[in-house]
Amino acid sequence: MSMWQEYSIGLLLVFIAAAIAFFALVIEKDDLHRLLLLDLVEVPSLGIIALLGTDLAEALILPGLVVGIAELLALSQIYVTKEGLRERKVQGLNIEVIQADAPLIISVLLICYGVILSGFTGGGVAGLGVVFYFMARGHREHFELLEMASGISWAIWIFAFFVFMFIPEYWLLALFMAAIGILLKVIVKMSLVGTMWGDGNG
Amino acid sequence: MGMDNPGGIPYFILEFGDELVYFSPYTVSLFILALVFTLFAVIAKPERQVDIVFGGDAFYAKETSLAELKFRRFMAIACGFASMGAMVTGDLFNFTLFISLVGICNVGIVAAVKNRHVQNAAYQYGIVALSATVPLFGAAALIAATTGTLSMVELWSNASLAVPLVVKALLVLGVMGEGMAPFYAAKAEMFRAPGAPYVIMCSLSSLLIFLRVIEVVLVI
Amino acid sequence: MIGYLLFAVTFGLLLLGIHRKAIARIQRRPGPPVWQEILHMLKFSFKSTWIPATASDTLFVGVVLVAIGIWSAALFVLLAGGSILIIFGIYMLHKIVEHGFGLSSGSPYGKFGGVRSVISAASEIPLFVSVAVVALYTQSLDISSIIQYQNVHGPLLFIVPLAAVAMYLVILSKMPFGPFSIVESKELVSGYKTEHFGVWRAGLQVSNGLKTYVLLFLFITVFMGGIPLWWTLAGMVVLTLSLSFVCALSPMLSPFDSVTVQMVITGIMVVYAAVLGVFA
Amino acid sequence: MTKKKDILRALGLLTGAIMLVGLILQQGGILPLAGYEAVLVVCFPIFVICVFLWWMAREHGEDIPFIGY
Repeated sequence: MSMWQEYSIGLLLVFIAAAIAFFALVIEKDDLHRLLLLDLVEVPSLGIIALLGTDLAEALILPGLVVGIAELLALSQIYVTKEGLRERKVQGLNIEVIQADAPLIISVLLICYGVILSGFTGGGVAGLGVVFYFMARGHREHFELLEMASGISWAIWIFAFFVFMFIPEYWLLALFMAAIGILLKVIVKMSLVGTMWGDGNG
Repeated sequence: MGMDNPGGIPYFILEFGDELVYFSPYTVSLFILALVFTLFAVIAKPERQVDIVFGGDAFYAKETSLAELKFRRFMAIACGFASMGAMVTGDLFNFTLFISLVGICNVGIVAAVKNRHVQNAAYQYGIVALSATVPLFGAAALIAATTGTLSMVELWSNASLAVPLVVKALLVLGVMGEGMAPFYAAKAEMFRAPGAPYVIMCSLSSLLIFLRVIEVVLVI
Repeated sequence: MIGYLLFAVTFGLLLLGIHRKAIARIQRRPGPPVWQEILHMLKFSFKSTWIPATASDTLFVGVVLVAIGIWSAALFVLLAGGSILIIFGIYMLHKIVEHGFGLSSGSPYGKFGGVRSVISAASEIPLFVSVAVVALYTQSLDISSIIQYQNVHGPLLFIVPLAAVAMYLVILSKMPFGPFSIVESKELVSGYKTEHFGVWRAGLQVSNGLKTYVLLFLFITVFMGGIPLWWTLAGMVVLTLSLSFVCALSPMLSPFDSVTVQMVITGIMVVYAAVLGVFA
Repeated sequence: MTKKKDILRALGLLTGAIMLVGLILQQGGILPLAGYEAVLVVCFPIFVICVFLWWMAREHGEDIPFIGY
């Protein structure tokens, strides 16, 4: 009963948040501001799912989040094209500390720790390390290589799921494969962020 | 517990654990239509829209560039796949995901057109589609919270599971926001974008998901 | 079944011919003979035909096939006593077909016809409401169960007259020369079918015949019950004549007015359904 | 041009034959009615259009010029 009460209170709060966000969206006239407000609208929808508070909720938030981010990215692309902002040069980051050697050490530590953690979280940590590495060292276009690594790791991940489904006796192997697959996948995807600062400037 | 077999008796139900797909006469016919129009999008060359001066003789045909064609064809095919998935899925959360995918693809199909009016319409529509994910995902989560399952077959066969009317209304509201052609006037502007087989996917997918959500609401 | 299909095409076109003749006589014109629409179908099929240079080729041809296909499917569902929801779905998809006809050619006239067809989608909601009201009484969406129900309780026409009116308006909005047929209005030449000439138009005539047959048959079946075929056909003729009177005596609305009127009707129907849902 | 017409005629004959075979099988009780109807929904539109395209007028040759009433 008390759980149900907590759920209802949480639901009420989320709906109030959604109502405020929608109200803001209605009175805001500037397109860019509306785009930013949309994120505020998006969060309550994830909140409603999160309120379930079960494993299922965790499994549902991820696709919901991905779809939401995809929509947001698509909309910002349209905004950029629509307002003719494409010609404007994007400035790369120029932070002195990052260009020193310290980030290299940090990135090695992060990668090692990430690999030990493995799985999704490990991928995140190690990915952060790779981001540091790219930011510190600059990069030549390794996109094809990264894409390939990402593709292969994804294939490993999917294959592991097939093992789970069809030959469950080998669950331990499948578990390791899935963990390594997702680790590589998340590392690669995050490292792409490190290489995405502006055009042509390393 | 909904009405008995609103879309006819299911031919068969395909289960991958919790993920299930079910084929009733209704879902199969909608699925086939989505498939047929997706095939059109794959093989058809785009139209060359003719603009005329009304009351005069002047006219010119717009050409679709190859890059634009490729992108829009990709989006149209993705949209076709998403609507095909939404037609036959038996899992409510997957259904909402497919519908939001249809929403993005609809925006993508028209956004490639380099025309300020069309882009504006696409942007405004995108804002509506994105904010419609709140009632859409909210409804799916609330159904899971009140009944403990997301499977349509479970909800349909188990008489003790009742989905509140408000939640059904939320689901319909979400679908309307994602792709309801008739209720979003700016989409008419989107439909004037050149490139027939691709633009037609917008209106097809929105009508299909509307038809499916009626069945879903009746079933659960 | 193939025989029945051909009969449905012919009879549907005959009904459209009767429609034209009746309108002409009401307006004190001689009018074409009643089999004119059948002759039209044959005449168009002999005409030299190609695909316009600006058209999207596959869609241009494919949409004709889809138009005939969906309405033959609707006829079979209707005859088999299947779910009324499927027919409703096919009716909605006819909108896509109209849109496809209009858009595939690249012609601005066709395009405007297609866009008008999309904005007048409000005319579909009364059909959904009348389906919902019928389902409220019969507790099923299967046409066979609806017929069963009427065998016991008498025709639904007298039980839920307003639902019948709603469906009548839906059929009216699909009849040519009616107050709501803005998609085919004359300032757009022939609306969505402007660019479909020759054989393509003949195919469109086939699907139009089927469509008329299915919609009128559906009305008689849902609101009068399973009466013998001859009586059904007679009922369809009477229904067509009543539609002709409405079409002949009312002006075509402007697109904006047409959509507004349809929205008002939809609103009234939704309220009616809600009231019935609460008190029934 | 004639080649195109031959293809169309062949396609028309093919779909017509499929419908005929479907009818025979259905009458013989081998094919269920729903299956026969599915065959018809697919084949009937193609058959109609092919027959029309096959018997339609030639695309070349002189047109009769309009000389007024």
